[in-house]
This record gives sequence, structure tokens and C-alpha cells, in this order.
Amino acid sequence: MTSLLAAASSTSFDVPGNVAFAVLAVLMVVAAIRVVTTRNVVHAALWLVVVLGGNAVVYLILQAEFVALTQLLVYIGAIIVLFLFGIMLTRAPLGRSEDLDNNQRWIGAVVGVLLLLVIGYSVTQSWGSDRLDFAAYDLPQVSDVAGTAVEVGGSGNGRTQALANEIFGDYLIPFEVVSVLLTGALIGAIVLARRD
Amino acid sequence: MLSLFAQLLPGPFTAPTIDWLALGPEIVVLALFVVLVLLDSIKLERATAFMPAVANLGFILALIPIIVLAADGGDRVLFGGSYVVDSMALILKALFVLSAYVVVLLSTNYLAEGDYWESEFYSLLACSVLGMLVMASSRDLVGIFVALELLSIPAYMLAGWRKGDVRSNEAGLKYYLMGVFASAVLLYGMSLIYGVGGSTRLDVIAARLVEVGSEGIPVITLAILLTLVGFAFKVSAVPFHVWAPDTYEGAPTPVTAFLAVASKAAGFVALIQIVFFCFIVRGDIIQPVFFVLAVLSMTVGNLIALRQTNVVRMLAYSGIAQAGFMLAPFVVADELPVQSRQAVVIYLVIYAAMNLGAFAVVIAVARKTRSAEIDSFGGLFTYMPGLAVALTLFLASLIGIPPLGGWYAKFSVFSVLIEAETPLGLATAIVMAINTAIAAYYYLKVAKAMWFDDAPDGDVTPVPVPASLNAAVVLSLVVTFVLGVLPGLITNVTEYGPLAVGGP
Amino acid sequence: MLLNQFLLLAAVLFSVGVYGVIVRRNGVLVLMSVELILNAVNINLIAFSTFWGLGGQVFALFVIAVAAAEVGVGLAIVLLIYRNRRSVDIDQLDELKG
Amino acid sequence: MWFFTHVWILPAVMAGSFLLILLFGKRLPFKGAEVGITAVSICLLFALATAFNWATWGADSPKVSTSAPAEQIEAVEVGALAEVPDQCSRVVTELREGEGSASTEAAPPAGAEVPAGEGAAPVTPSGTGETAAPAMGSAAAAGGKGEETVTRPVVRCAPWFESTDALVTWGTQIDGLSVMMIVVVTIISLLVHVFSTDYVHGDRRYTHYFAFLSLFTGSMLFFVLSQSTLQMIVGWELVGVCSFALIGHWWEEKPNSDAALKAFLTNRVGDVGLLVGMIILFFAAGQSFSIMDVTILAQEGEIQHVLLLVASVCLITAVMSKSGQFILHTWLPDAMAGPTPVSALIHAATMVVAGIFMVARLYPVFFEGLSIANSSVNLLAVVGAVTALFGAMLAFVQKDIKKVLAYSTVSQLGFMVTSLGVGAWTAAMFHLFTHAFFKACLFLGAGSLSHACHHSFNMVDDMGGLRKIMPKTFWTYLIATGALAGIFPLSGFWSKDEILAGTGSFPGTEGANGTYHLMLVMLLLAAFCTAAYMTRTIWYAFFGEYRGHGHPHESGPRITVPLIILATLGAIVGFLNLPAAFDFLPAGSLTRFEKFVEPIGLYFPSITHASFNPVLAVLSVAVGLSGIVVAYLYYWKGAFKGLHGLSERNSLAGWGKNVLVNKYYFDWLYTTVIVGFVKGPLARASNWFNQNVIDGVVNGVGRGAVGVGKFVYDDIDQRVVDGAVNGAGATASGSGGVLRHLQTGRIQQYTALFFAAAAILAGVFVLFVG
Repeated sequence: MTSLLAAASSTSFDVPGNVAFAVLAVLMVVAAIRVVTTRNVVHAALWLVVVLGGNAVVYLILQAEFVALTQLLVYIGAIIVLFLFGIMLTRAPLGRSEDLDNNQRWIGAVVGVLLLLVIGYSVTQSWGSDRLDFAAYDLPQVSDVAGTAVEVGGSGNGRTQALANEIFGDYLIPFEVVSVLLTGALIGAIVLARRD
Repeated sequence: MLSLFAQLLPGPFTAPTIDWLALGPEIVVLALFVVLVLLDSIKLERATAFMPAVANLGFILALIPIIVLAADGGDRVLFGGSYVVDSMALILKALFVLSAYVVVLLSTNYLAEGDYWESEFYSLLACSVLGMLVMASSRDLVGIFVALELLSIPAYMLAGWRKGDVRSNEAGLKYYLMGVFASAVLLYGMSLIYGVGGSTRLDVIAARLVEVGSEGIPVITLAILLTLVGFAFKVSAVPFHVWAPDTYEGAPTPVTAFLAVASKAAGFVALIQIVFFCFIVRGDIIQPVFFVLAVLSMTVGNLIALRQTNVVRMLAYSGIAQAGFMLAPFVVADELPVQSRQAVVIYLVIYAAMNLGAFAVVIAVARKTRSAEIDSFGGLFTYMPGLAVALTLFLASLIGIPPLGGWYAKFSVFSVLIEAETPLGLATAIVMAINTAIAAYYYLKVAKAMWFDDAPDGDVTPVPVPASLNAAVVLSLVVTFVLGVLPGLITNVTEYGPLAVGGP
Repeated sequence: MLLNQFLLLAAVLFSVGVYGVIVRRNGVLVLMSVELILNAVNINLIAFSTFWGLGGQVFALFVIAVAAAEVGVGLAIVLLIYRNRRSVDIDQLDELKG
Repeated sequence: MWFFTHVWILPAVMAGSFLLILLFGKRLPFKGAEVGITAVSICLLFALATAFNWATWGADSPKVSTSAPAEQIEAVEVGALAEVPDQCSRVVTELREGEGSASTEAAPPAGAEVPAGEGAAPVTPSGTGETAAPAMGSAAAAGGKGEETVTRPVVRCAPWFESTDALVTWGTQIDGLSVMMIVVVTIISLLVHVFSTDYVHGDRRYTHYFAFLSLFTGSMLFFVLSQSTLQMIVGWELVGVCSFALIGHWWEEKPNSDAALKAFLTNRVGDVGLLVGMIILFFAAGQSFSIMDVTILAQEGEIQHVLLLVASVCLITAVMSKSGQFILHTWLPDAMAGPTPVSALIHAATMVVAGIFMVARLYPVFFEGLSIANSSVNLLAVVGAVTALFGAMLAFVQKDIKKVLAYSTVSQLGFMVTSLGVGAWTAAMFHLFTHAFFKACLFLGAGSLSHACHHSFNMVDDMGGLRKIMPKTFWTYLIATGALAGIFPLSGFWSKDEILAGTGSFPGTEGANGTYHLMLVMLLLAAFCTAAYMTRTIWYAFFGEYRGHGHPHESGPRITVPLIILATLGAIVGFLNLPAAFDFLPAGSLTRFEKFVEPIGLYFPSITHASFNPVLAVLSVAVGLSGIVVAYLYYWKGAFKGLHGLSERNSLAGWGKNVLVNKYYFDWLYTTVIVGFVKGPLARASNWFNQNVIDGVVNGVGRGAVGVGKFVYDDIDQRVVDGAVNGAGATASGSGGVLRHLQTGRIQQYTALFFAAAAILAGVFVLFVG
């Protein structure tokens, strides 16, 4: 599948790919908007599943299979469940409720639109016509000490392996730090959430 | 040469070579974390009594590798440049470890008497300090982000540690939510920087930024700005400061001290890393950004502080103003990178000493008055003269009266601003001069209450001050005083070599 | 396919998330909106990594892990508030001000 | 020489005394007073020995002919800096090295004890200077023949800390100016100590009081001996802190603690000027704090004029607050709340003269920066002259005898500042010197009066007729008053006359640095007022009937002896600087003060001296006497009947008096208008704006557009106003600052603010920066 998509993306006008992306994007945007506007807490969580799932598909389109899988496992497998637990434990109204929003909707709208305009303008100005080429994946680049890219041979098949090499190589310290972070968060969350 | 190739080839994984000594401080604090968790889980009956002692011991032990590394000299570069242990990192690590040591001293009686969750408290403290230690060495976007989260997330929980108190809960939630929003904005900025720079390593990004030039790429401005906004939250710069007074007031006071000193210092360290090793090549953007942040912070912080009636809240707003002073050298970061970085570090160290001292006295006084209102400090001199004198000295140092440390901190900032001779730098210096004069007023309000007013309810029986608090006060006082009289001590150790990335 | 279409999708998700955190008064819903922002970040990172190599993917993985920790902690704090106040309406919290 | 290099002992002794009294004072037989008095006595002896040594050291100094070629003069002047070690002044080192290579002829010997510059041909060998001295001033003014004795300052320093580019030192700089200052400070301080043992006897913080007296004296000594500008800042602040502690000594009464706070806060305003000015000088002098470097470079024109100008203006702010100059003078009269001996110390020798000393020490900066030599008006002179006149007028309406003296100090400091401003440096220093004695005498006399009159200072209601009861106080007070009024031959006459001549505007006066007509007129008016208001205090305190309670009595010897000493000194020290025109007197008795105090050399501007003008001298005495006579006729003889009670009858006069009684409304301006504006109206205005304007607009829109308007009403009126304004407005309720309104405690408003700020910042920067 990945090679197929890669081949498709290299053609100059990629109708099926773009149509698929358009459908996906519209779906994700609608779902995201529903998350922040729906009057039902549980529905919001379910719409969020759609966005997160859509994200995983986007990662697949971008040929990041490992991240896509992680996204499915962590987000849809764990975080959404956490949210549902949260909803249950705080006895949120499971049906429609009218007071989920506060009284600054218009501020939120203005700020959101403003941010969208600024980001959209900047991004379009800078990368208006750049095409995806995935070249970086096919020739995994390893940086030497001076930071210049050194090309080494290899195929796309070893990508997950290369990812692992990166994490346990240059990113070893952040990796260990995250492990401590998760332990600490666990301990603290237990203390805060349990009844004394 | 061959081994280098072997490492570069994808295939069998080659473990990176690790300089274990360079990671010494981190390893000690990590060990402290593990020991605390284990001590708690095996449930020794009397374990809680030992917890503060163990924590203190751990932080002191962490100083040993720092001293060894400092004595050893030389910069240690790990993981291809994404983790660097140089003299600046060592000073900052020592600052974090010592601050944590004092915070443990402040917490000991507070926790024991309030019957809070002690061992978990110290574990989370160790976690947070570990994040700070990593921050001081990270030269990589991922490292900075992860370290920032590691130091923040335990702090969110510590702010809400008085579980039964609605105010503490509220403080925790406010801190948490604003922190998460800030991380989100920060991450968005970092993702754009990655897009421009093509690497997560700061030096590589800086080289790319130089290569790209400064014309017609608005996304660079946007990326730098969003990233700085994320850090501006952490250092409570106006207009991203609103969480700070509420959180400081509601959180347990030792945690407030930790947030106001160590956590803020860590935010500044993050700023130092990302500004001096990367964004410095775009002086045209960072100059106005920091000008706005610094001027707003010092002015707004001071003006609101004038109206506070609660000492902790007053210290929170004064901390915002002080953050403005610390942001000021960044305005001239690209003109005088070495001096302005030195000015920030000097200010951080002195600020830590005098602010921790002030909090120590506030905690000690609150043991009697059960309040942090300024009125409740009335007549303190008549019944606890030692504390009154100590707090007066800390406040005098915060005002900037020589020969206490604070004046030298302000002085070094002033001189770097004026030396740079940029219009924005000079403007910042002028605003700062005015604010220095304003600030005296609210600090003196407290001093006046202690010396000149009567005790609010006529109760002038002194309460004993626990040994740990005394130690904290004395330690802070000595540092404040020594750094004021002999600022050479700190200027000498903050003399670094040239930066990895120079000016434009 | 253009790089820009992914970036714009991310920008929209980001803005919608920002709207959500400003507007939603239920603590859990605010956390959900934060997830929208973080996912926008991840789309950016992965899209850029097609140009620059695997660094972006690594970064995205870290973001996912940290997000999980953040949500856990956040829910713990929200639960704590709920236990003391019987409400997760974060807009009602104003004990501390001035 | 030993005294010059070990003068650091003075502040050290006082600091030691402070610690000793603080730690052990309560257990000592005299509660610590003996420690303080011993320490100050040691310092006084040391200071006198230093002064004596300085006089002989001056005799050994190299001479230079004023008509010699410029290079030779400079060679001698560089040589005279032999006692400035290399690490204490970069500029001197460079000069010395440049001298060694460029002009071998005039190379100064390196030896410390050997007078420098002997090789230069027109330079007379040392030891023959005595005869040259009398003619020096006028000869220099004439710009022709004659010789000058070049000052040999002695500088010692130790490294303090190293900043990025500069080595910062601290140490001592001894020349005529600092020698004069340490003598004045120690004499006054010793007498104040002795006086205090009786005056604050039985006070419950007796020990604490003496501890701070020691620290105060030590800080001032530390300040006047400064070798670097940074050290000056430290000394300046220390003096301020000590005065804060001493003014608030009786803090149980709220006005006292308020006065202390006011003194401190007003001074903070000036401190900012000081800090900025000093930092500008630091960079202007090529990153050096050394006073030598700053002064030499400023003097040699190595520093851009505009930098010097900005630095002088900043430093003048500092002088205005520290030395009580118009418009920052308001703290000084309030500072009378402190114990009277402290007032004497503050007004005569320490705190307030710190500003004058700073200008004198860094004089080249002001001289060049304000172009004193060839102008007819400058900021320093204007500030001084205005202060001199307005302060004197304020003294008229005070009932409190100490406040009269306080405004008198304000006015006299104005004389000194004017004098510095017109270039009459020596006259200013001489006036500082004489003023210290007679003003200390007046303050201590007032203390003695109040000691007798049950601690009241109200001379109008609680005193009167004390002439007979307290003869010693009366006579000493009278002499000091005469000195202050400038009556021949008391000391004040000589110094004031020099200042008036120094304005250079009186016909027939020659050799002044500029022509300052306005200043002369204002100073003469001020002199008239001075004589008159002092006569008024004499009337109220010593004549008429006793109006207070109980039976006043003469004070004990510990109070009267210092008074007698000070009055004697106040009467005679004027002879130290007899003008050169008195050439019928032995040559060794003329212009002594000028010879020993005024530096001549590279680090000091070559100022000229106005010649003595007998007409002006007679005029100034006449002005003083006429002030006395007018007041005498008014009070004693009831002359000018029409004027009595004028202020009640005539609305214009009443208005004038009101202005004076209210101190020109400056306090009102500061507290009500400025502070009040920030606290009150600004906050109220914002509140008003919030409630009336925003509310009004929003309500109008809401009412006007019901159709579309439901959205507007719900989302703007209710939410914005309700959320952003009411929540905060209720808390602040008219008292909160406008900025506190942001802190509503509502987390989602914080969120909105956070993202809105980020969005706006991002938008602005993306559009305008990049």
C-alpha cells in the first residue's frame, strides 16, 4: 500500500489521491467542529474518534506506518477510553445539555479565525507549491556531527528499523525522560484521584 | 573511520557511546526518584519521617558529579550535539539542585504538619528537578520539549497537592490548563521550525535559518513567535502571566516557592537554549518580541503589585516584574550574545536566592498567623525580630539596594542593555529604570508593616521556627549577601567561551 | 500531492481546537479540544518528515506519549475538582483572582 | 603618606563599631555609646592627622609655570599622578606609558616618594611653593605668569570583581576634597555622638540608635573616600538606608515612619538617575568605574559632549533628591521627624551633602557636560538658585523651629549647587565646610531648646523668652545665626561672598568662569530672606514671654559643650580662606582652603577664581543686615503695622501665605495628583469608561437592534461587559487598579486572553516584521 501511494504521489496530477484526501479532510474538519460544538458530551468523544482515526489515515498517506499504528493504539485504544471514563466518573450528562459552552463563543470564533488566517497565510507564502516527494524516506539521511546530511544506501523497508535506531541513538535521553515522565504522572495522578 | 561508517549504515543497531560521568547529576536525581518510590512502596512504618532527609541527601549528592564535572572542565558533547554539558549547564544544574534542596527544607514541616502525601511529594519534586537538569543540557527541540513536560507535569500536580482545599485544586487546574495550552502552542511553533530547519537539533536549524535568509518567509516569524509564546507562559511574561498569581496564591506555599524560583528558572533556561543557540540568527524578530514581552512584564507586574494586599500574591506579581527584568537582556541577545546570556544567568541565580529566602520567611510567619496578608506581618519585628530583619534584607535585595545581591543583578542587566547601544535596548533600559523606582514602593509596604505597625490582634507570642526553615533562611541570606558583596564569585563562573552559534 | 494541503488541514484542526478550549466549560471537553491541537501538530511533523527524514516522526511519537501523560494528569485534576465541588464546570472556578 | 594609604581604616573602624554595638551594646555600662564615641574619636584623630599630612604633602608637590608649553604642563600633571597605581586607573597607566615613550625629557620618576616632574626645565623644584601660593588664583585668572601647585592624589584600590570586560575595584582616593570631607564628617559626628548621650538618654532603643549612628558615619566616610563610581553608588545607598532607619527611629508614631518612607522613596527616584548616569559614564570611559578614568577622560575632551550632557542631567536628578533640591526637596523637612541630633548629622555633614560631594567629585563631567565655563545659564545653576530662593521663602511660614532650619538647609544647599553650577567649585566646597559647622550648631541648639521645652519644637506656641533662661544656647544660636545670615566676620560671610562673586555678574568682579546675572539676583534675594527668617526664629524662641508649659532650664554640659565648640568653629573657620586681595596679611594666611582643597591637574577642570570685590562684600553684608533690621523692626518694634495680619485681611497676601504654608503644594502635587492619579482617578476613569462608555455603547446597540441584536445583546453586552468588567469591577469596586481587571479568576477568560494575545502578536509580527 505504501509503495502504491508513493507511486501515485509522484505523478504530476494525482486525481484519486487528491479526491481521497479531500474526502478525508472534509470528514476530519467536520468531525473536529462537531467535537467543539456538539451539545452531547459522549458524542463529542465519538466525533473525536473520527478525527483521531482520520489522523492515522493521514499518517498512512504520508507513509508513516509506525506512527499511524501508534496513533491507533495510544489514542483510540487508551486516550479515548480515558476520556469516556472521565465523562462517567464526573457524572457528565449523557444526553443533550445546553450549557456546555460558556458565553465567549464569539471571542473563540474570532481568535480561531484569526489564527487560521495567520497560519494559512504564512504557510501558503512559504510552501505554496512544494510537492511531497518522500525522497528523504528512500535515502535515509543520517546527520554527522557537523549537521550536514550524509547519504547512505538503503531501502524503504528498513524504515521502522531506522526509526528505532534514531530513538535509541540520538533521542535516547528524551526517550528515558518520557519513561520517567509517565511514571511520575502515574504516581501523581493516583494520589490526586484517589479518595483519602 | 570504519566504525563511523558502521554506525551510519542502517542495519544492526549500534549502541551510542555514552559519557556516563556527564550524565552524573541526572543519574543521581533519577536514583533519588527510584529510592523514594521504593521506600514508599515497601511501606516501612517510619519511612515518611526519613523522606525529607533522603530527598535532601539526594540533592546534595547530585552536587558531587556537578562539582566533579566542573573541576574536570571542558565541554562534553553527547549524542551528536543534542546534549551538551558545558560550564553554563553546570551552573544552572547546581542552581536547580540547590533550589530543590531549599524547597525540601521549606516543605518538611509544612507537609508533616498538614498530613499531605509526603513521599509522593518528594518523588514528584525529584521528577521535576530531573526535567530541569535535562533542560540545562538539551540542544535539541525534542529534548527541550520533553524536559519541559517532565518539569511541568509534576508541578501541575504539586500545585493541587492540598487535595481537600478547593483553592489549591483551582490553582492546580489553572496551572495545568494554561500549561497545556502553552505546550500546544509551543509544539505548533516547534513543528513549523522543524519544517523550516529540517532537523530537531538547534545548531542545524540555526545554520539553515542563516542559509534561508530573512526575506519573504513569514512562516519563520510565525514559528519563532509561537515557540516563544509557549516559553513566555512558563516564565510568566505578560500577557501570558494570568495563571501565575492565582496559582501562587492557591498552591501550597513551598510549591509556590518552587514554581516561582526553580520552575521559572527552568523556563528561562529553555529560552536561553532556544534563543542563544538558534533564534539569535534572526535578531530582527527576537528583538521586538522580547522588547514587547519585557516592557509589558515589568510595567504590568509592578503596577498590579502595587495594589496587592497578600504577600504571596504580591511576590507573584513582583516575580512577573522580575521576569521582565530577566527578559530584558534577550532584547540585545543578538548584539551581545555572551554578555546578555551572562546577565540572565546572574539574575537567575541571585533572584533564586533572594526569592527563596522571602518565601521561607513567609512560610515561617504563616505558621503563626495562618495568613499571608500584609497586615498579618504587622509588628513582626517586636516578636520575631530575626525573621523581620531577614525578610527586610530579602526585600531590600529585591528592590536592588547594595550591597545585597539584587543590585548586582539589576546592574548587570542595565549595563548590557546600555552597552549594546540599540534603540530597543536603550528604550528597555529606560522603562526598567522607571520600574525599579516603582518597585521599591510595594516591597517597602511589607517592610513598613513589619517594623512600624502593630501586630494585628495584639498577639506577640513568638512561635518556634523549625530548624529546617531556619536553615533555609540562613542559607538564602548568606548567598544573597555574599553575591552582593562579592559579585566576582558569580561573574567569574559565568564567563563562558564563545557560543556555538555566533551573532549574525 | 502538495505539502500545503496537509499543513492547511493541520491549521484548521489547530484553530478549531483553540476555539474549543476557549468556549467549552466542561473540563473533559477542554481536554478533548487540546487533543485536536496536538494532532494538528503531529500532522505538521509527519508532513515535514517526508522532506527531512525521520526526525519528525520521532518527534511525533514523543508528542503522542506526552499527550497521554497530560490527559491522564488532567483527568486526575478534573476528578479532584469534581469530588470537591460536584461540578466540572471550569468556568465556575473563581476563588482566586485579583 | 601612611595615613593616605591606610585611610580605609576609617570606614572599617565605624563598621566595626556598628557590629560591636549591635552585638554587645546592651551589656556595656554605657549601652554602647562609649564604643561609638571612641570609634569616632579615633576617626577624628586619624582625619586630623591626614589633614595635617595633606598640608605638608601639598608643599612637596611639583610646581608648574602656567606660561610653560602645554606638553610640559601635561608632563608634570601626569607625573603628579604617580600615586595612582596601574590597576586603579587604566587611563593613568596609558598616560604614563605614553609619556615614557614620547617625551623622555619629562618622564616622571617611578618612585612613590619623589616629587614628579623634576626634569622639566620651567618647573621649579619642590619646596618653594609657599610664596607662590597667594598670587596663584588671580595669576591663573590673568592667564599669565605664576606657578601652580599640581595636586598629587593618592589612590589605593583592591580588585572587587571582574565583569565581562572590566576589572572593578574599590578603594580610596585621597585628595584635598576627600580630606576636607572626612574632617567635617568626623568632627560633626563626634559632637553629635556626645550631644546624643544626653539628648536620647533613656530612650528604649538607645543602643540601636548609637549603632546606626556609627553605621551612618561609616557609610558617609566610605562614600567620600570612594575610588570608583560603583563604590559611590554603594555608599550612596548605604547612607540612604541608614537615614531611613534613623529618621524612623521613633517609629511608634505614624508620621515618623511615614516620613522615613517618604525620604526613602523620594530618594529612589534620584537613585535611578544615579544608576543610569553612572552606567553611562562607565561606558563613556571605556568600561571603567574608576573615578580617575572618568574625570580625566571627561576633562580631556575624550568623551562625547552629548554623553556628558546626558550623564550630568541624570546625575542632577540624583542630586535633586539626595540634596533636597527643588522639586524633589519635599522629603527633607519631613525628615525632621527623626531625633534632632540625627537631623544635625543629616543636614550638616552626611546625607544631604552627598549630592554636593558627588558633583564636586565628578566635576569635569558637569563642567564639560553643561559647558559651565562659557555660558550664562545651566541646569545645575538654575536648580540651585531656584532652590535657594524658594527654600528661604518657605522657611518664613514655619512654626516648627526644626522645619525653619530644614528649609534653611534646602536653601543653603541651593547656594552650593548654584555655586557649582556657575563654576565656583572652591566657593561651593568652602560653603559646605562652613555651613556644616553653623548648621550643626543651629540644629543642636534647636535640640537643646526642645530638650528644655518638653520636646516641643513649636517656637510660636511653646517657646519665647528663653534668652535669660538658656544663655549658652542663646549665644551659640545667635552666633550661628549670624554666620548663616552672612554677617562679617563670621564664617558664612566669607563663603557666601565667594559664591556671590563666583556668579561673575557683579560689576568689577573679574576672573569668574561665566556670567550668571540671574543667579546673582536670586541669591541676593535668598540671602535677604535668610537673614530675615533667622531673625524671626530668634524672636520667637528667645524673646518675648515664655508661652510653653513648665519651667525650662539650661541643658547640661554634654549638650552645651558641643554647642560652644560648633559656634566657635562657625565663627572662625571663615578665615581659612581669606581672599588673596587681603595681601597686607601674612602670605601664609591667605586662600589656605583653596590651596589645599582644590585639585589642580589632569583630573580636574582648570577653573578660575573670581576676584574679591569689596563693593559686593559690603553689599552682601548690607543685604543680610537689612534682612535682620526689617525682621527686627517687624517683630520687636511692631513696625509695618499694616503688614501684621495682612494675610488675614488681604486675599492676595493670604493666598501667598497659603501657598507658602502648603509648601507650594508640592506634596499635594505628589500625593494627590501623581500618586492619587495612578491609584484613584486612573482606576476610577477606567472603571467609569468600562461602566459608562462600554456599557452605554453596548446597551445602545443592544436596544437599538432587537432583530439582529439578540446576538449582539447576548454575546457582547451580557458576555463582554458581564465577564470582563463586572466580575472585576465588583472586586475592584472603585479601588482596584485597572490592570487588576484582567485578573478575573475565570480560567476561560485567561484562556481567551492567552490565545488572543498569541494570535494578535503572531498577526502583527507576520504582517509587519517578516
